[in-house]
Amino acid sequence: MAHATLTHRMAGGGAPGPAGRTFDRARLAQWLIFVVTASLMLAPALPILLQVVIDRPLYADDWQFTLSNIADIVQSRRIGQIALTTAVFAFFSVIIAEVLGIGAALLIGRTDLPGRRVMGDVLMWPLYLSHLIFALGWVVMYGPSGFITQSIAQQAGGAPWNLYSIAGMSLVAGISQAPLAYLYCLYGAVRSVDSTLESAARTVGAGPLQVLRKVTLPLMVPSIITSSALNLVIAVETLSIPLFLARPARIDTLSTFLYAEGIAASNPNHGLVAASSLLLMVLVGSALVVQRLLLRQGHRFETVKGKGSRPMVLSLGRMRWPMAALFGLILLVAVVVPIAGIILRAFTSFLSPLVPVASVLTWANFERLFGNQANIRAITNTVEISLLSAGLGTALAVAVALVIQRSSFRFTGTLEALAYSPRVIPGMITGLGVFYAAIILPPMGWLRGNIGIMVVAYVMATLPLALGVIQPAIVQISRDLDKAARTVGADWVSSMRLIMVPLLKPALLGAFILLFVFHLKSYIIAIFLIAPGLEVMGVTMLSLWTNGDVGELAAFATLQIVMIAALLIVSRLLFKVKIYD
Amino acid sequence: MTELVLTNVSRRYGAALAIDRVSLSVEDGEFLTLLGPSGCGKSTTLSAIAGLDHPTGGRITFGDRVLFDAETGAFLPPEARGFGVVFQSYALWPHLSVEDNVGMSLKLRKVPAVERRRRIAETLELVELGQLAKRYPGELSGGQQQRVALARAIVFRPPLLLLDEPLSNLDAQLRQQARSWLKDIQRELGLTTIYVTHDQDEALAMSDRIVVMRGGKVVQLGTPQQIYTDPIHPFAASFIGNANLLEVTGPPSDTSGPCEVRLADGQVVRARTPHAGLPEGAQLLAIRPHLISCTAVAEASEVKVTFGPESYLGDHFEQEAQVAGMTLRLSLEAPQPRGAGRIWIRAQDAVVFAATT
Amino acid sequence: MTELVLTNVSRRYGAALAIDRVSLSVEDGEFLTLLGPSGCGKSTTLSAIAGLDHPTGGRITFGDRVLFDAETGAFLPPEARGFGVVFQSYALWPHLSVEDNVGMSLKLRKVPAVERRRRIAETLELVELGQLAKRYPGELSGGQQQRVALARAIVFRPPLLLLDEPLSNLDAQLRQQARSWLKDIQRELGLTTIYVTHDQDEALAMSDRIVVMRGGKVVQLGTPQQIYTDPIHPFAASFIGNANLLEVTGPPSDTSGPCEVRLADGQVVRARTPHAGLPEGAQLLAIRPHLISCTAVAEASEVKVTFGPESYLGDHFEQEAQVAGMTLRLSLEAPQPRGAGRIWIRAQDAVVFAATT
Amino acid sequence: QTPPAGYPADYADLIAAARTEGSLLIYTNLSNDNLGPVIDAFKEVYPDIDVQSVEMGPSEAFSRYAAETGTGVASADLVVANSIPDWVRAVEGGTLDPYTSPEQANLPGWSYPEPGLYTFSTDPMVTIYNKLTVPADLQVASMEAYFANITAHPDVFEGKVGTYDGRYAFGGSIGYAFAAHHGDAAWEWFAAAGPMTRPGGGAGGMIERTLTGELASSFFVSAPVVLSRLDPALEQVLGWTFPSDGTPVFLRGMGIMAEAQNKAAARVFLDFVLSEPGQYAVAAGNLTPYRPGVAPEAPNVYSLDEVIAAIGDAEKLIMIDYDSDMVANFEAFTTRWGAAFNM
Ligand SMILES: Nc1ncnc2c1ncn2[C@@H]1O[C@H](COP(=O)(O)OP(=O)(O)OP(=O)(O)O)[C@@H](O)[C@H]1O
Ligand SMILES: Nc1ncnc2c1ncn2[C@@H]1O[C@H](COP(=O)(O)OP(=O)(O)OP(=O)(O)O)[C@@H](O)[C@H]1O
Ligand SMILES: [Fe+3]
Ligand SMILES: [Mg+2]
Ligand SMILES: [Mg+2]
Repeated sequence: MAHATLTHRMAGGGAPGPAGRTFDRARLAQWLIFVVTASLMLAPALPILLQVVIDRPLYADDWQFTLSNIADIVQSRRIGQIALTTAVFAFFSVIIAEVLGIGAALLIGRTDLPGRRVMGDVLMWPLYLSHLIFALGWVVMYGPSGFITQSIAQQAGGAPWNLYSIAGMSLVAGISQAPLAYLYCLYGAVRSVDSTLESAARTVGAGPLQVLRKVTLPLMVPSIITSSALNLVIAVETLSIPLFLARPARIDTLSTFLYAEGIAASNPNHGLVAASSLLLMVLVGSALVVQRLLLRQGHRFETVKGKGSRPMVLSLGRMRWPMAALFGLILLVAVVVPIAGIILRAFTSFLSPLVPVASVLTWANFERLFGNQANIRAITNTVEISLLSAGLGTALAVAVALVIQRSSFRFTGTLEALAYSPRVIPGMITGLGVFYAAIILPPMGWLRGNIGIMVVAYVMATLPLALGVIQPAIVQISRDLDKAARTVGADWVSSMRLIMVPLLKPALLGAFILLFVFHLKSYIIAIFLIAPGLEVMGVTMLSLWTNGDVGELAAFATLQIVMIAALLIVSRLLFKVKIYD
Repeated sequence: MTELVLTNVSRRYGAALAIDRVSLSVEDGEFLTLLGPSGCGKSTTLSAIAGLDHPTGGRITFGDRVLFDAETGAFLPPEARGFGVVFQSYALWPHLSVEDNVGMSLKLRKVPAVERRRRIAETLELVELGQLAKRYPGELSGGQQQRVALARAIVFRPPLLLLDEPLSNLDAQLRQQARSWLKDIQRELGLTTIYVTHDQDEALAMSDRIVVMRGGKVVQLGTPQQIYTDPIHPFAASFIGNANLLEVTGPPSDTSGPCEVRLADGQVVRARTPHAGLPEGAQLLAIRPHLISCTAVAEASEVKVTFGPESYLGDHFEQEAQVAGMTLRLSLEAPQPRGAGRIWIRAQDAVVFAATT
Repeated sequence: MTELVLTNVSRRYGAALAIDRVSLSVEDGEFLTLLGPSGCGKSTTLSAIAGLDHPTGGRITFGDRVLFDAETGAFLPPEARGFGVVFQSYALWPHLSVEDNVGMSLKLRKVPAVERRRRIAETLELVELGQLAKRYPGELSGGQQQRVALARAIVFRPPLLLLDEPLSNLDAQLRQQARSWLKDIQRELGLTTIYVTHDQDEALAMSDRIVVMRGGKVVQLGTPQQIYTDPIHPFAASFIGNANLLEVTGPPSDTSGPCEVRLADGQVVRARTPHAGLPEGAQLLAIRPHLISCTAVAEASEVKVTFGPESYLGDHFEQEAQVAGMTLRLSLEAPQPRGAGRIWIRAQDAVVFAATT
Repeated sequence: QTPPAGYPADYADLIAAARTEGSLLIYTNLSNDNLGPVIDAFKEVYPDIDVQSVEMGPSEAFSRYAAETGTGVASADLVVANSIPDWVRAVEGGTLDPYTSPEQANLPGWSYPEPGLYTFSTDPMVTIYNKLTVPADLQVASMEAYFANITAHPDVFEGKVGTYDGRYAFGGSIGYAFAAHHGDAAWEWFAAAGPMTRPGGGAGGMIERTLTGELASSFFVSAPVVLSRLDPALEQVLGWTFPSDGTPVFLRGMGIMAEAQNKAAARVFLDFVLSEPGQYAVAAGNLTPYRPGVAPEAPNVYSLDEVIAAIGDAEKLIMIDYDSDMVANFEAFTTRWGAAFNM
């Protein structure tokens, strides 16, 4: 009977959609997102460009245009040397990171290596921790006065290695960036490549190792190129690793040079700083252009997923245990020992092979840490800033991603380019740019002196990171789902709000936690932005290092390690969110 | 009455035309099917009607409302058109229960909760899913999901229902059931429906009229019978009913009607042409496999062929035969011995088209 | 001669059995098809033969080589078996050109470059792709990709060719062409072939023998004719040839042969049973739609039915008919008027099975 | 609140103004360990004034002040830092508020060399040893003997001696003053022992490296840092001594900034630091008070008087003060120093 009534009603004629709207909400929202993103991305870049071509600090009233900054850079032997050092360091660290990352991705993602799950988790730790902490761990254990170096030196009569060198620096940076290469290769290739491609190679006569070499590895090329480009940017921008490991050996990279000239010097040469930032951006930008060029023949790597493809696990056979032992040893030496070293150092008044550790155990480092109001402030500030900017960052990222992927907005290409532009801008320069912008752009002035300025910088700098989590999640959601919402009467804004955002919840949570961790550990961006009362953990730790307060620094680092570990565990247990999964 | 009219609608992707000056009109209460091979532009046409895609040329009107007009730049967004759409993938919202999926359109139209609940229940009853209102899409079978998708598309009483291969995800058995069930509901509600499929049986069985498409163009528009028995284009003949197409030569013909064509080896076949104005020279001869006889038939042209390999298909055999260097498919009760043989073709079963189209 | 023998091969996933004690043997040069609905274990069986999956029980031998034996733990990896495999997704390596895809197996076997080039060219010629040797898979159409996949699988002259639904990604027209083309090559090279499909026409047309599978078990194994005309299981009857299955009751029968069954409304149908040992009570009657007649036939059982809606399908109509509360599909030249009517079923066309299987 | 005894009568107005301002911002390279006790002591007397200190590099304090005042952001009221060239530049550039403290009369004249520039503390430089790797007889006090030992015992000292890098402002100032005190002898010592040393890093780093055994000894290490770290565990390994033939003493400058927002509070704070309780608080922060008559009792805390007593002779103090010659000749010095130390 229901049929009959319905039929009757239907005959009543078709109702058009919900009442027509007087203005186009969707266009308005899209333009808003575009404008916010554009100003966020351009506001810091423009002042830097301006600073390059003027003769004194932006905040001076009487600057004039000049090209001498650029000329100085071009002519300076020292900067040439520094740029070369930076390039060499970046190159080798990327090589090390990629070799380790690719190896780990293949071993963990494709073989029956015993304990691969645990090892995969351990491998991720350098990514969760900042370079500052990781470099500290290496210094404490393997530096010239490191516990292990000295243990060997006391026996052998000389230090077995010199961590304070370009090689040492590349090694530490390489290891700390290996997880990124690993992730890209694992998820971009090893896990997503149709495994029938490998099966096919087996059936035409390739053994397991030949399959890896001839099929799996070539298909990883795009992931390798992409992660190499990212790692290159990170190597160029990293500060703490060269600061801790190269400065003592009087080696400068662009980042330590910027730090020394822009921060530590008594009368910073802003023109030079801006010009060398520009140099840095050019270096990084050209790497990304090369990446683009390399990936042009994209279809040669695209694989269509067939139905019923099950990841095939390669058996290592008799090599299983020796490989596991080797891989485990590398992780132990490269990751576990440095982290353990920090924690050990935090609980001792000093760490020396000359005296038993038990005799120097102390709580003093933590007492000093918590005895200082500024440190407490740094912790609360950091948590506050991280929460706020992770929240805002996630919100902006999802808005941008939805406009890019799910709207008919005219400038999606431009928007995407803008949103990803921070990838080519090293963090220190983002900070510098926001600092300059706050000085000369009136609307940003009110951000000065409160955490707003850091939130702005963090949101900007980590937008690509959040997009990296959210965009793939959007791709997974069929376009038909939001189209369907449009056909039942939702406009663009409603269809995004009612359908896409709820479906993206897990990705949003993942992005939030990822951003939170990154903001928690970040220090480079904040260097130029901290102000009285605005301390953040990373920068405080950096100045503890400069003052030589290694014990207190280790205590601080331990605290940060514990915070991040707790966060990751809670998010995994409570929200079932595994970042990078 | 309200009537949907497409006039020269085109959609260009870069250099490629996905649809090329498609014109058609749909009457009130009609069941119109867009039929054609993959990539011929069926979904593009449907999206243009629904407002999910922005065509690059032409004009679409519905009753007296202009939905799209390339000249004036008018474009009504999908939510303002208010047509019901069923997607091939169903596109059910996985985070909403069945009733919330169905009720979304009413919520957006601010229908009061009581009325809303009543109409959801009524519609779910109609698609025989009353029991499953609280379930989530992930907990339903393919057939049930398809019903939810239909319920969602009709609950707000759209003046036009658009279906894009709604049955293609179902397996063969379920598909046949769903086909007649869907047709029943359409009849019962008198819904004007545009249906997209590449399955000729589906199109023949369900439609009031069929639009045969190919390469973005409309090839033929007519009732199932018209199209099956009187294809006006060799593609329509071969796509619907699997006609063999043979290259032949023949004299020009000013009117439609009987004619004679010559195979490359000189054999002559009596046939008919549906076209007035058949040009001289290269022509195409279309013959359906099951209309070819291997026993003598009165009034039929006799053709010498060489029988090739046959395939067993249960209730009949399919056999190939070579004639004048071309391959002919035959549908036979019993296979013929391989080698030289003869077939008979009746003039009314052999249709001649111009070769160049 | 070499012969592939599977003995009680099983594959367990946790608690579920993907295949359950599958036994079969393949003769030299034979074309054997695994046929069954989605998820019945066809691909699992094929993977077990190829060595791409490790079964959990049973034994597989090829000639005098043991490929797999659960008891001794023997397992030969796929590269040591050397069978050619064509995957449903084709699994062409996107980073290699067509000739490199095809030549990979020869390279791995260290065939000298000259010889290799010759054999690649020869094989590409065979699959009619000589022109496209330098292209990359991403630059080929689906049909061309499928040919490359075949070329890659046969270029190293494998003793056994395994194909997992190689045609299912092609559209209808291309599929028919590919079917006969594939069969030609198989015949020409005399390749022993195991073919997986869920398309009954494909299976009937191409196979020497068919293995009908369901739920991981072999339901029937025989030539196409045997399976079509003499199904020994109602599933085989309904899956191949679309038989109507009606619930009936009947007396027990010790031998195969003629029998009589009763519909729920009391009407009696004369039929036959292929099974010795039919139990009394609930039974299933299988009748193919096109074997039901609407005109009186000598020696046939007459059944009263109610004719329902018909669909036009070009060369025939499909009509539903209600009988004893069940729906019967009929395939007719012309539709019957709706309402009460009669049909005739010949005893040899009505097959009775035990109901519970 | 009543002004301390001996202050001018209108000082009560200054205190009142300071309390109205209610806050004070200090930029300093002192860590909280050092400055904290002073702030705490100040707050006991002036609980209404909220003192914030921000720790940064010594030069950064000045550059940040310049950038911030340049852009109109609130910046430091008071700077406490040990960077001679920056103070000289600040005096020349008029960055300092030329305040005259009522405490001046109680202080040695060298401690307020320029208008507005005062001294927070006077920190001696000491020599430290790793007692486990350096035999007792080589742990000498005199720098002359020290440098001789380095060349005589390469097995103990080669590549294992630390000090500040003389090419940077802080280490250079010490080296300059030391060389000025000892004359050419100093340059001979530098030339002989320099190539065997590993200069670089801060006091904390040198202590750390000496403790681990990377270094056997370091010279001219800031005493407050060494003394503040000493605990029984450390003392098993770490030995220290004032150089007996000349102990460099670094003046840690303090000044009120010209554009201070809380000038009154800054003045009250500055006066407090210079007062007797203020100087005891300096000692409590492990720095070295210099106001005559201040004699802290805590172990490992020295006043300047006590340092003099320890080395026995005021003449043996090498005061590193605001020597304009040094600023002028700094380039030449660092070049010579770099050559001597082979850097
Ligand atoms: N976004 C796009 N960019 C470029 N070409 C497109 C795009 N979408 C569709 N096309 C092309 O337009 C043509 C028509 O596509 P459409 O989806 O309408 O085909 P269809 O008839 O629905 O096919 P199917 O049966 O496979 O769904 C195809 O050739 C297709 O490749
Ligand atoms: N990795 C696996 N884990 C659990 N179950 C599996 C796995 N692989 C297959 N199965 C199950 O085993 C059964 C047989 O799968 P199989 O892929 O062999 O089916 P198929 O006959 O090839 O189906 P299709 O026609 O869809 O390809 C299915 O029920 C499937 O769900
Ligand atoms: Fe860093
Ligand atoms: Mg489509
Ligand atoms: Mg399968």
